[in-house]
Amino acid sequence: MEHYFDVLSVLILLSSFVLVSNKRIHAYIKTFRLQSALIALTAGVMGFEDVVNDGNYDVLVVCAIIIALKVILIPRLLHRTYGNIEYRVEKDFFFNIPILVIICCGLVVFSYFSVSNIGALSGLHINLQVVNSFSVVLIGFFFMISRKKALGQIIGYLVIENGIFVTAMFSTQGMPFIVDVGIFIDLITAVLIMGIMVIRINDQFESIDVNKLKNLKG
Amino acid sequence: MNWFVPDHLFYGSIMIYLAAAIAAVIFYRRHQLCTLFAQAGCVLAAILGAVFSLGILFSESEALLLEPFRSAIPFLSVVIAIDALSAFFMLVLSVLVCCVSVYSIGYVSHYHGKRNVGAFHVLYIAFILSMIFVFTAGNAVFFFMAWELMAVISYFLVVFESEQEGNERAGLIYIVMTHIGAAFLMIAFMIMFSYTGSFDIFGNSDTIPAAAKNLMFVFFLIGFGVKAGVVPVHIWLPYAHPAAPSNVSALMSGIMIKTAIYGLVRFVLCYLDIQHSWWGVAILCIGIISAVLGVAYALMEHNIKRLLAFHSVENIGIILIGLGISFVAFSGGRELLGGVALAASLFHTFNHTLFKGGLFLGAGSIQYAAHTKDIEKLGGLIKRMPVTSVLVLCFSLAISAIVPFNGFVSEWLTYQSLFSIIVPGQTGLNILSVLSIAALAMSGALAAACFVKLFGISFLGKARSEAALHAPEVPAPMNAGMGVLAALCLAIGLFPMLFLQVIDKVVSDVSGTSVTGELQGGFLIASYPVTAYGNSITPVVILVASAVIILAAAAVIRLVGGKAAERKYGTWDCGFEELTPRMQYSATGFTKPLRIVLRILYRPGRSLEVEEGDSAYFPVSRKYNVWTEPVFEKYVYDPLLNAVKKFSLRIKLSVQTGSTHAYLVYIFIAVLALMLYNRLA
Amino acid sequence: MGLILWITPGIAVLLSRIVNNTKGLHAISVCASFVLLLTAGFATNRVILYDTLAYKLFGEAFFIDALSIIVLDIIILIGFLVAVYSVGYLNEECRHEKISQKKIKFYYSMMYVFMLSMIFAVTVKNIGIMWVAIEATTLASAFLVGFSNDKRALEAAWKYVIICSVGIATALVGIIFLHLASIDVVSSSNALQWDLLFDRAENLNSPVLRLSFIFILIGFGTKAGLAPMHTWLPDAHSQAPSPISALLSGVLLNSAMYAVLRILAIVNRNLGDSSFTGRLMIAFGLLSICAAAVFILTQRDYKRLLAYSSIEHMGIIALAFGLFTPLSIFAGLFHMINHSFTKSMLFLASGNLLQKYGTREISGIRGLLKTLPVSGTAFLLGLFAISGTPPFSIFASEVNVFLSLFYEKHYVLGGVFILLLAFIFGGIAVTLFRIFYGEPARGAAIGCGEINRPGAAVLAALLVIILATGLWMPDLLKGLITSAQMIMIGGLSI
Amino acid sequence: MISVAYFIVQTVVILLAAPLVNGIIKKIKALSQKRKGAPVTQLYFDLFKLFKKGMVVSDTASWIFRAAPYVVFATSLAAALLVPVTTMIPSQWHAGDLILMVYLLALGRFFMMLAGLDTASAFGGMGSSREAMISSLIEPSILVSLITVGLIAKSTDLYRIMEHMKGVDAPLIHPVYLTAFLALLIIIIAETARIPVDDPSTHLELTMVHEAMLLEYSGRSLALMELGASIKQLVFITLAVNIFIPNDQFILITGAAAVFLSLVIYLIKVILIAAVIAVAEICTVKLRLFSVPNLAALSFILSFVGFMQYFVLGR
Repeated sequence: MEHYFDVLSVLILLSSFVLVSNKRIHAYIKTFRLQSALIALTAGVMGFEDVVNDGNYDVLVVCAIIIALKVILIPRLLHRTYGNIEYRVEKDFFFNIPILVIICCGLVVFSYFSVSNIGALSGLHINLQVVNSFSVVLIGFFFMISRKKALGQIIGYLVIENGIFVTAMFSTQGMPFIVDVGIFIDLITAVLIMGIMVIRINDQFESIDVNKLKNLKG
Repeated sequence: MNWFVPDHLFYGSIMIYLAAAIAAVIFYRRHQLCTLFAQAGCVLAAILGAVFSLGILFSESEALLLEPFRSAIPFLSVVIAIDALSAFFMLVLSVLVCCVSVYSIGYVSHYHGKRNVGAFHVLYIAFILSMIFVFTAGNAVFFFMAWELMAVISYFLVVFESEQEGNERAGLIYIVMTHIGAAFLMIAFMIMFSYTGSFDIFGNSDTIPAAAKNLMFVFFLIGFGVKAGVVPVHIWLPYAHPAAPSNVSALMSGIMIKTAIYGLVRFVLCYLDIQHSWWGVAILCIGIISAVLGVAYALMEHNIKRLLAFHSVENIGIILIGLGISFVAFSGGRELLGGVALAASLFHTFNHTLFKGGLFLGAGSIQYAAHTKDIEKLGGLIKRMPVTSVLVLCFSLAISAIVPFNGFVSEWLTYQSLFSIIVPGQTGLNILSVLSIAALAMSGALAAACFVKLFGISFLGKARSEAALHAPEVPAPMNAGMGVLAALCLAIGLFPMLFLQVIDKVVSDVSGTSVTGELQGGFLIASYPVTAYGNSITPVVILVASAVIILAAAAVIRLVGGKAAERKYGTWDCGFEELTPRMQYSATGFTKPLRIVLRILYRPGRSLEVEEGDSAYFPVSRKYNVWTEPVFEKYVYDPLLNAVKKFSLRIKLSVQTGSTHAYLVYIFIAVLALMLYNRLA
Repeated sequence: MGLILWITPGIAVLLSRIVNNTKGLHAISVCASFVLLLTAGFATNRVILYDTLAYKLFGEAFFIDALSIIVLDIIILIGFLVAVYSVGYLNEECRHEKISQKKIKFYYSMMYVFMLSMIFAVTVKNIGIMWVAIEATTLASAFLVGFSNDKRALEAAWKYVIICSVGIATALVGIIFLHLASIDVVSSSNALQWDLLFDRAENLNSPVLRLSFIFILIGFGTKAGLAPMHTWLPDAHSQAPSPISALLSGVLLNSAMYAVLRILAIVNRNLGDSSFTGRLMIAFGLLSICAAAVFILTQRDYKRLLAYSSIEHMGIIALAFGLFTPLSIFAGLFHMINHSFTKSMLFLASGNLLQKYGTREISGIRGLLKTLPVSGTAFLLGLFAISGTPPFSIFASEVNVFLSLFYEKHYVLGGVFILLLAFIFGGIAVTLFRIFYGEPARGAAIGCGEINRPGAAVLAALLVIILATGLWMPDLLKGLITSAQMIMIGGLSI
Repeated sequence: MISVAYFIVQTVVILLAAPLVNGIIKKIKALSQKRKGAPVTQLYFDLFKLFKKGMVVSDTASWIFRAAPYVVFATSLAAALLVPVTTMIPSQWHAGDLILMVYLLALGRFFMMLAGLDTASAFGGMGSSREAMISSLIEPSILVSLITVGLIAKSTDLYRIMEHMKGVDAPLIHPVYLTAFLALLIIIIAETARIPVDDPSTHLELTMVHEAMLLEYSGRSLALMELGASIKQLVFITLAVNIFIPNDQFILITGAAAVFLSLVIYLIKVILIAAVIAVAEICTVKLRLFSVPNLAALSFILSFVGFMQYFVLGR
């Protein structure tokens, strides 16, 4: 059962690498959907295992919520927001792609370096999974910094949330149920609010390039 | 003296002050009544305060400890402790407040109907109360609170007439500098707390190690130096004092600066008790520089109150010279000389309060009558304001330390202490002492020149402006207030021994050695000579001798020359037509020789704008302007402030750039840095 | 009885959605906050008597002890004052046709969602749920920051949401590691319960705990406005409507700092001494004060200046708690209370200023004491108070912070700290003191006299509170703060 | 009893000797210019004439203008009383010491400067302003030189200094006393408006300082002013003479005759110094006003070097 999780954690890490190397906003959303599906799968496997061992359905319910929210609802919402923003192809990021990927690798090495010596995680497999999922968080963070578009920043935020959820799943077999539910509620409201704001920004600033938002200086 | 119950008197005077403040609030609408009640209350309370402090001084009782209010906030309790030193400064304060309040009854009338008189009186009384608590605070935190309160209230008084340009900026410089000075005091108090675990000013400081004591001394010196207005940090003084209303600037210049002297004596001499002689030498050097530079800059000023403010810097310099000598003597174990020097500096503190307070009140009377502070527009006031001119003459003589007045006696004592500290062998100190003798002499002469300019240009000769020509004599209470001060100056000048008894009580309480033995003079025979180390002066005898000479000369002349035939005629005008006021010497002209002699100090600049007429030889108008550079501001403070502002602007725009990416990068770096730290630590 | 704290804001939100006329909306808001005030009073004396207040419902989620009651009381008291102030403020905005009646409805509903989330954050035992509540405060106040709907407000709102959400996400990582550290000590059913964690703090896994503290400090530090993560604070607080920025500055920062305190107590108890956490907190605190000192000197917008002074005071609180001695915690809590009152008074006064002069630029304002007598004096005295001049309460708490620093023999740190505070006073004086004097620039356009009557009353009340707590501290308050300090670390402060 | 005698002898000697000094100086200058010159007692005749003449007072003048002459005369004479003329009779008054004497003269100068300004004429103002400059530059060197001598004698009382100086044989050999003496000479020239600093005889407005302040005076007040100025000159000369060349070593007998003998020796020494001053006036021309500070600096350096000799180098 453990090597299932190793494979899944590596796949999730790879999906975040794919995300970083995307150019278009459509591609972001698709990769995000893929990553969420993988996470749902892990949750499903873990939930199934819990049901078999001690019969509580919490994790399965959480897996269902993930599927509903992150795989179906949020990507459609992002598509709709992106839909009514007029389409202008712009270079969306600061550096070119090879440099971005190299930096992400650097981040993975760094997270391994700083997290690996923690005693509790010394069990090899948990350690590996936690390092992978933690580096997804760092990559999500870096993705947010490197993207110029507002939507890119929303996707970055969502990837950070994904990374955090996966770290929780791998290290502690999931947070208490109420907390998970609360996190998801927060997540969906956050995305809703950011969506509305992106639309408003588009009306006021005629573009969703975050560099235009610079007149509050000093 | 069993009727003398100290704490009733103390609480009594505080209560009367508060009553006066409440009266000012009640009669908020009717300005006449409000002024009368408030100031009368202050006079009464001041008299009570004076009686109280004299009682404490002469009752040989241990320090009076009162604790009216203990607050639950840790270490924040109101402790009032009055020993001889606090009583002396309370006496000085009460005398000045009494005279200034009598003066204010007349002076504040020019605010009636125009400004918020009620608020003025409340602030005035709060200012006095905060100073009383500074002198009587027993616990360092309460001292600091009273200190800051005094600064804030005097800031409000300085900006009271904020519509005059320059007052606002003056208030700003004042409050910022005093606040930063107070920060140094706070650090010193905290070091005191960290070693002794208590804030009690009367506690012993043996547990504090030597290095901490040196550090505390430096912080005390900076903190109290800023408030005293010693040279490097004096720039707020010539702005703040002229901006305040005259009766308030009399209080500020008269007594607020002395809180710094009280602080130095209390914390450095009594609490830390002098460890090294370099403490005294440092104060001596600051005193010399302040004395000379203070009077040098005063010479070039033509605004009366700025001139007087610079003179406060000079007199603080003289007080610090006395204090420096006493610290050096105490650290060298020469108790007697230390006592005499301390007596000299305290005596000069009291004298300066009297004549500087009087001079500022005089400046207030001139402004009240001639509505201007600029000497160049005055002239011939002696004919319109005879009484004020006599009083201002007395104060001018007193401040230039000239014989019959009190300024001379305290400067004479400072000379004697300087004289007796010079012993063959200590080369460095000898040179410093001779330089301070030279500095004292020069500042005395320059002060005399400066006050000849002030009195001569504004009171004598012809009136240079319409306002000066029709200046009415000021109302009676104003002259009464100044009169009392002038009388005190003369009395102390002629009978110094009377007052030295009081100071001796303070010195013996502070330094443990009685100085009267050395200063010789019975209590009753007030006219007994003041002798220090065998040299003695008896001002009374000199005055009597010169009076006898004058009478004899007049009699002989009367005998030889017959009746004095006097003919009134115009001043010698070389045959031209009538002399106009513009032909007189102006204040700028009067100080021109000294400006050229000391030009490296003033770096004078001049400009001549000529408005061309139809031909080059007949210009329509010439405008000649001469100015001296405020050296300290131009080369020290302004560059510093601009550098700080440029730095802050650059940092602000580089950190708060407005781009969300930059902000996210900061957080990202913070996360990575801390993870690295955790991994390595 | 305590649950009323949760129910009343909810009802207020619902009612404000239904009622349509402005008078009704104002009435609802004031009554709701008054009810909250009463329940807070009840809760406080329950805590003083039995030092915790918990209920069995919702799996004992509801929990108040001495530490949380202090922050709760601040939230509710200032919430009440802001509600009273908003009445006058919104009427004035309506008179200027800046906002329509619908906007007032939106304003009140959002405000009470914001209040609900803050109360929720403070009255909950489970740290996970506390995180959810704090994230909810960000989302609730996002639209309040963007309320005036112009370009600058929208930009401020966007930055506020993005940076705070990212910050809070890092805090979530911290909480996950905290959960990981306590995985074998606390059963998974009641994981992340604060009191259980605190009791069994010794045998938690300390390397994981240190890692979790780092993330929590950065996460909640962003929300509390500590130095490198403070960048959203000046924009959000200056663009938000003044009553909201009073709430944001006075109260929200405290609840974020409250979360840090909770976990700081656990970590320090686990690690034995406070050197690890102390060094970090003091570093962040000092960095915030330096940043504020540098930025204040050349500010051109007075609300941004007040926001920077909030960063400075949060730095002081972080420094006080970083020291983690009984005296320093007492000082930190006392400073938190004083700062909330003084800062909210300043922001409310700046609200009146903004409405009267219509501009945020300092250069555009002259003769404030003449045009707005009450809020002018409140603003001036507030500025003196915020920079720590004696008669006011901030001075009392700052003295205690100095004491704790010097008592631990940190001379250089204490000296630099005192000089920085004096430098900040200089900065405030140089930039802001010119607005009080002289004649108003556009003479006739700005009439004299207070526009917002209830606002002026609120300002006067706050001024009295600040002055009173400066000299005299009621024993009730002292008892409360000492018991809160005893929770975090044993031993008497004095 | 002694003190009353001292008071009378001192006043009489001072009043008689003071005008004499001016006469002598003028006589020597005239002889050097190969002309007969006015008789030595010319100043006595002038004073006597002026006392009888009426006064012309400007209408802008106030009471200060009338009081100044008496104050100047009284302060000069009072200062003269403090200075030991006949070293034989010690004064028991403890009335004052050298610092009091210097500040008494300062009082006189203060009133003279005010009188200059009182008549609203440009000359008076110019005189006062220049007097202010010269006096404030010269004051430090007066005090430093006198206090250095006082320090060696361990007292600032002029009589005690006199007692001490008697013990020192040929003081002008020692560097300390020599420098102090030279500094005092320069002070005499500067304080009493002699040629290099200020020309007493001319009324040319560019040059006069002391005369400018007296310009408006006439009749008895002018007489008093002149007398006061000459007494001040005698005070400084007596200081220079009696401190640095005490005349008591030669007198062996005591009693009234001794006093008379010491007075005669004192007059001889005064004439000697007057001659020195006259020679100085003959040889030098009036300095430009703004090179007077160099002279004052020279005098201060001399007194400072003198102090350094004794107190720092320990000679």
